[in-house]
Amino acid sequence: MNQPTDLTPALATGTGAEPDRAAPEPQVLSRFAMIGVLVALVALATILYPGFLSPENLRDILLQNTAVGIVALGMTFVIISGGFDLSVGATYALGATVSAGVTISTGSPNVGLLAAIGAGAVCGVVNGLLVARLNINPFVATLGSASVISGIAYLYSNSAPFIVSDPNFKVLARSSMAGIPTPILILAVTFVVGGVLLAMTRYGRNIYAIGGNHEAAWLSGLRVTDLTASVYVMTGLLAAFAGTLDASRLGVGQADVGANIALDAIAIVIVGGTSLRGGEGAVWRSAVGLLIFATLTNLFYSLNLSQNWQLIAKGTIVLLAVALDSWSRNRRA
Amino acid sequence: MNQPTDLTPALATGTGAEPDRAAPEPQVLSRFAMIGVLVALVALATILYPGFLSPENLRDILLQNTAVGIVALGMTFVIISGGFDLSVGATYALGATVSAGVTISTGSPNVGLLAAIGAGAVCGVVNGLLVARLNINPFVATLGSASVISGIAYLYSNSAPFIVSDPNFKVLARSSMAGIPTPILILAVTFVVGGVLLAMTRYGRNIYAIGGNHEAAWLSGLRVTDLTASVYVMTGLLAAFAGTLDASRLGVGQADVGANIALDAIAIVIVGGTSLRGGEGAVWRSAVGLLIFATLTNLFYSLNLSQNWQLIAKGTIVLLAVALDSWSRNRRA
Amino acid sequence: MSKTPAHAIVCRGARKVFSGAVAVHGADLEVRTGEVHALVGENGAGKSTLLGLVSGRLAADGGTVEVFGHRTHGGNPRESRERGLVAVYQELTMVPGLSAEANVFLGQVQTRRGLLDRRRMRRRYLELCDELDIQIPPTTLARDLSVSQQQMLEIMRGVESDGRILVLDEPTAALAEHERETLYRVLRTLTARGTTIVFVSHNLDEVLALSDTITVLRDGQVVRSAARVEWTRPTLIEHMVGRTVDQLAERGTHDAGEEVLHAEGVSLHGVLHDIAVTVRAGEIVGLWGLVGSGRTTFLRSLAGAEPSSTGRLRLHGKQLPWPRAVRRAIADGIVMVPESRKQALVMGMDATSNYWLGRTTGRGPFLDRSRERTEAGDTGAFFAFRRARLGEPVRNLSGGNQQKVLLAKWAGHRPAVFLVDEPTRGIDIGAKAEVLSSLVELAREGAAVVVTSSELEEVLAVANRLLVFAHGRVVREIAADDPEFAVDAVVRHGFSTGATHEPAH
Amino acid sequence: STGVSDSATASDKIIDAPVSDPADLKIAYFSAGTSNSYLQASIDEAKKVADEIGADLDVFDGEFNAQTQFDQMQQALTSGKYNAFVVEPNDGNLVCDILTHDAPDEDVLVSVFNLPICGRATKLGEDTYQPGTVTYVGGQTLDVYQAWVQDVIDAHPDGAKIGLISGPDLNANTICFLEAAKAFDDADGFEVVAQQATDYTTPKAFDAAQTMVQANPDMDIIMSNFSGMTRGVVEAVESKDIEIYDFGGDEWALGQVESGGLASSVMMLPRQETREAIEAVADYVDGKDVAAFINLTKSDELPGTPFATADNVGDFTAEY
Ligand SMILES: Nc1ncnc2c1ncn2[C@@H]1O[C@H](COP(=O)(O)OP(=O)(O)OP(=O)(O)O)[C@@H](O)[C@H]1O
Ligand SMILES: Nc1ncnc2c1ncn2[C@@H]1O[C@H](COP(=O)(O)OP(=O)(O)OP(=O)(O)O)[C@@H](O)[C@H]1O
Ligand SMILES: [Mg+2]
Ligand SMILES: [Mg+2]
Repeated sequence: MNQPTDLTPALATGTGAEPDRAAPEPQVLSRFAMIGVLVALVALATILYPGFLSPENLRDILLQNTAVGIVALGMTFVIISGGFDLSVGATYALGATVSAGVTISTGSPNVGLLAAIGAGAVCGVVNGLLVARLNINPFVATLGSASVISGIAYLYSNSAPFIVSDPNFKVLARSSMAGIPTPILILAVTFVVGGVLLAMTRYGRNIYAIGGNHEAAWLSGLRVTDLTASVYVMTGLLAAFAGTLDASRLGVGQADVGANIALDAIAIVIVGGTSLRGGEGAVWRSAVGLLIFATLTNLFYSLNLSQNWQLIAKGTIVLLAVALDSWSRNRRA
Repeated sequence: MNQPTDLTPALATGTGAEPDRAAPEPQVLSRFAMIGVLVALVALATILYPGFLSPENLRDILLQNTAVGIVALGMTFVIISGGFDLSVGATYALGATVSAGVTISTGSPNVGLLAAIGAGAVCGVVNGLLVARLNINPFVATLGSASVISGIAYLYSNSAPFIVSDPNFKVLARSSMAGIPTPILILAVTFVVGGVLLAMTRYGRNIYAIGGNHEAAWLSGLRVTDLTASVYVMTGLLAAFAGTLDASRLGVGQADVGANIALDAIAIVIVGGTSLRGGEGAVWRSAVGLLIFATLTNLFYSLNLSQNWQLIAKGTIVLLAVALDSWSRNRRA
Repeated sequence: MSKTPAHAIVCRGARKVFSGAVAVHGADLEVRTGEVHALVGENGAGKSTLLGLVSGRLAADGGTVEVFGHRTHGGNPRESRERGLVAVYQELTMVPGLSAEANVFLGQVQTRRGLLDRRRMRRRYLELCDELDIQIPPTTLARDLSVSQQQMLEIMRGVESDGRILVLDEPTAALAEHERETLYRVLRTLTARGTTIVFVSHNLDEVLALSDTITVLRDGQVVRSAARVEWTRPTLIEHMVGRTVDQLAERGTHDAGEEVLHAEGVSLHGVLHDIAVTVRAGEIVGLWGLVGSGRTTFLRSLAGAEPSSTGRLRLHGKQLPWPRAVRRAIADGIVMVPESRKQALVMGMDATSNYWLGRTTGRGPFLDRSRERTEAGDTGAFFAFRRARLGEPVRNLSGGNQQKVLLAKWAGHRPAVFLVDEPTRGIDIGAKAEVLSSLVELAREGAAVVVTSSELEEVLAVANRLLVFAHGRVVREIAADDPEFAVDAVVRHGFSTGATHEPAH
Repeated sequence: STGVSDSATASDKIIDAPVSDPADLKIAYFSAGTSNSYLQASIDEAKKVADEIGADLDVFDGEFNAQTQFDQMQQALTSGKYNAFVVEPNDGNLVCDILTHDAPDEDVLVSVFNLPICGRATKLGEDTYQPGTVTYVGGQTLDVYQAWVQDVIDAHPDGAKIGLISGPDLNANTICFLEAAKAFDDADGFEVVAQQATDYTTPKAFDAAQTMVQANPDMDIIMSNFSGMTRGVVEAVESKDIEIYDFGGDEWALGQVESGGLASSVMMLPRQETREAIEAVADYVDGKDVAAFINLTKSDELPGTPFATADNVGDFTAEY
């Protein structure tokens, strides 16, 4: 049975004969369907609201979505790792509250920022322990921790807003570098760093592996517990930082913010095309999802759409977009 | 080829040596861990609030949780089938709005009830189409449809409450049969019917199969599309019915109710021990989960706990309960 | 302790209990450094469990495991990996959403300055492909690969990790002749480099051909461990099953009846090209071909599982519309046993429920459990499946027993046309004979059977006719009485490009 | 327009006082929530007043959820522990029935403040009072919103382009606010160019205001229905020449009025309204006459007007 030499060319011819098996077009279509949706939306927005593409409006759009974008970045990691984090809203609120509260009590916005990030890290560690070590379903684990974190934020702030008068507190969100507002720079940098981390490093590859097949990852010797925990810690950090940014932007930190931020972030990640099953997705997809949502919200506000029509339009557009995405994927298969 | 008889005894000896292969103890512990949690909670509640076990209080607990219980029943089916339904809150609100609105405009609570259930069925069919036919991820599909349904409820009610003065409208929720309030009877009957359907019929087995291994179910010749769609329709019906019940209890139907009902129902199902991965779980588990939540809420109200402590206590108890559950499961493996 | 201890692996009194069921009790295993060590035994004998204890996938409930003299505690694959032990498992451990290349480098990526070194990995991947004689495009997603392609990737991963001990659980079960040969070659190269190899296989020929030492397990205990020279095929079988099995199976002697299935023009864009097949009642038609030659896809098309396939179908002489749904095909009396257990069983369900899935005892909507159990047990017994295990979740069954559940489930339909894809994958020699004989028995009862197997001998043993596939075409049809109906000739046809021979237009 | 059918099914007689000494009152105090400083101030005052009259008082946290509040009322009735309800409804309609039927049946007195119940949110003056209850204490009824809008109209003889930022649809304050804002349609030179509902939080209001301003560069005025939102509006508007009208009158808002950040703020009096609502029950038990509607905008705490502007801000004291 020594014919392997025969086989190689034979198979090679076979592949050569059907190079169009994985014809690129439909794949491209499906991979980039959401970019198409985004472009279409932007076109629509420009028609309906001529000021849409003005630099000021674009700046506002990005500024308003910096926080949810940063949270969505963390959520991208969590979801690709096969998890779920419902506690980001509470951590965001805790970050906002702690940064403002500590700034008031210590007089230093930097200490406030550090305290907030520290609080976010603690939240993340707790989630990581619950999910990775105690093996609690991430949905329930983070629903439970969200409740506790939110309660702590209310307790800490005594259910009142911390209004910060120190102008330095606003520097983080209100300053610019090279003409670009700092938060937008931060958003861009975190997305680039996150994208590189996920797509181009060993750590990123391992995250895909634990999300795609937890057992396979474990069997190939990955430290699945630590890896799993790490994404929750990162997400906690990012959520608290997002809260700090928003507190700095508004000059107020209070515990009742962020109610929708978890669902919004998850929706952004998934509309971008990352699968909730884990093991698939990308940071650029979340960026596209973020821009789709940001465009929609801005359009609605600019057009003065009433709440009910906003709800209907937003739902319909999301459904159309994902239906198109799913259709183009199925066409490929 | 008549060797099976030879083989059988050879193998049978192997078994004979270990008749106790499925030793019951650890399994029982894990299967019924949540019942233990419930019993402990009830004991705690009785100590902290002596009136807890009074018939009136028990009646109140059940009445207050009838709606979320009915929604959680539908959610049990959805989750076991491997899906997810975030739109139940909106459907619940639509049911409440339509039943009250139609009762006012036609003068007949029965027509109102039918209209609400019809609306719920339509919502369910839409979700079913999105998930089963268009293959959209159920999380995004129902997040999108929730938005649309909610918008429709606002539109229909013109963003105002429908206050029903017709006393017949309240019969559904306020009457009793054999001394037991009708809603409690309804809750019991739906759970028993749902439990039988899931555990003892072919339909139920098929639901487990599509949730446990979609492809295997399809290869076995099941109508996976129809089956998947059917659970969403059922859930839509149940959610709208729950809305009707609550509208009848309160005498008002309005579009802004039900914001937390989806997450609450999912939490109830999962705390009961049904897996979010699909293919596993049971109706009785959701009943236990419901009672755990109901006990907690009732206890908090009775103790006048302030919201921040409620949040912390609720989160902690949920986490402890699921950690115990997870621990007892791992011990078995 | 010297640099290379004499023993690579030493197990003493290893014991593993699963929820009360003892899978391995008191097994002693000694693997000398540098040898090729085979583990054999019936389905459920505890081979995978024992390997799991050695590789650290499982934690022992008793006894000790040493790797190169270091006591391991189990329950953590990292531990033994750090000692140089690398395992390739029986259950496929692919990450479906990652590319073939990424799967090979799972847990062992190469980096440069903190970033993935894609160029180096690509180069290494292509080298491995060359070495193992595999053609899998590096960017194809694992989920789009066939079971055997995934198995090859898994072996590539094992080779790439360059362990001092390589543990392989049924590495060849999903492979066809040709890839097996390649694998044997690679294993020999590795041994030459001093790698210790432990493997499990149900293929006794390869066990006898490759090993230095053979250990036989039965009911969780080591029956005998001895050097290769002390074993012969019959003694191996006798130790494994406690009786002798002299022949795989006998071809049916009954006459073929009416034509049952006639399909022609079966095509699926890019995969299948105009295939025709005719099967008569009582006949067994074998399909053989190399990996990726399209056998599975052909069977799936017939069974309605490839909705975009096209073709013409005649059943019992009646022209029927081409089945575009599995349920349509089932209603017509065509059923298929899929090639992958993971694909076709609901792992969390018990065997009885799996058996009845998609079918009814016909008494209203309610389940009739006792009747279900009885009938599932009867059909299961036909495939030598023990009744006592009907109530257990399929997940807990050993690989071979899962396969039996699968066969029983589909045979239970009492189909007119029985399409069987890899029926003997991962089942022991005793059960293999049972399964093949039951296929002959099904045919004798009047079914038209189409069977594929990567093990050509098995197909040749039971088939009345053989279709040889290459590149999605049937390149040859050989009857059992044809002189070409033999391993050499068939394999030669299998290697044809599909163009030189006349396709079966 | 509210879809409210006639709600006059409740008995409209107040029940007889269940006790004769205010010190025997066992009060269930239903707060809309606990998680903002407005409500914290109310609760603090409630406990103080209860101490003063020697009554028992338990606080129920409605968690901003009308059904939660309903369930709490039901449970309070079941427990039989209380003989008076002092209620700050989350939704006046959902709790209408239980307050006008079930509570009287159990001999429980009901005093309502902040939001009218039983679909009376859009009624004027005395009509916000629901017969059968002891009293209604309010400072943010439709009349107040109408006066607020009129105040804006009066201050801008040349007209103005206006943006509105409200809480969620269906919230009684939103309904009143938008109802009152209809007056701009009839006023010469006034136009509502943008209008956005939010969830009452600062970030949402910020986003809405920023986009509004961006899309309508010629906007002159933003009216914001809650100080918590106004904080976001102020930040969003930044240095642009836009007048901001606030509703809330908390410490921060008065500070902003003083420094010119806000054009005006409508005073809300959480402490006063709570005190009046509890004292009304005590008075009723004492056999004193109780006004059906206690209008907070006429309160002695205010210098004759609820509108704090740069000119008169010194006369106001924030209650939270
Ligand atoms: N996770 C588990 N839970 C319960 N029982 C198990 C589990 N894994 C294996 N078993 C049982 O342990 C016994 C040994 O199984 P094992 O998989 O080691 O057999 P095997 O020799 O590898 O068989 P095969 O040749 O069929 O792969 C079987 O009876 C099996 O059912
Ligand atoms: N639906 C499909 N679309 C595209 N390619 C497919 C599809 N189904 C199978 N293939 C590819 O077609 C080829 C034929 O695969 P098939 O599984 O039918 O071969 P096989 O003869 O059964 O081989 P194996 O030994 O791998 O089981 C493989 O390369 C497979 O990846
Ligand atoms: Mg095995
Ligand atoms: Mg195949």
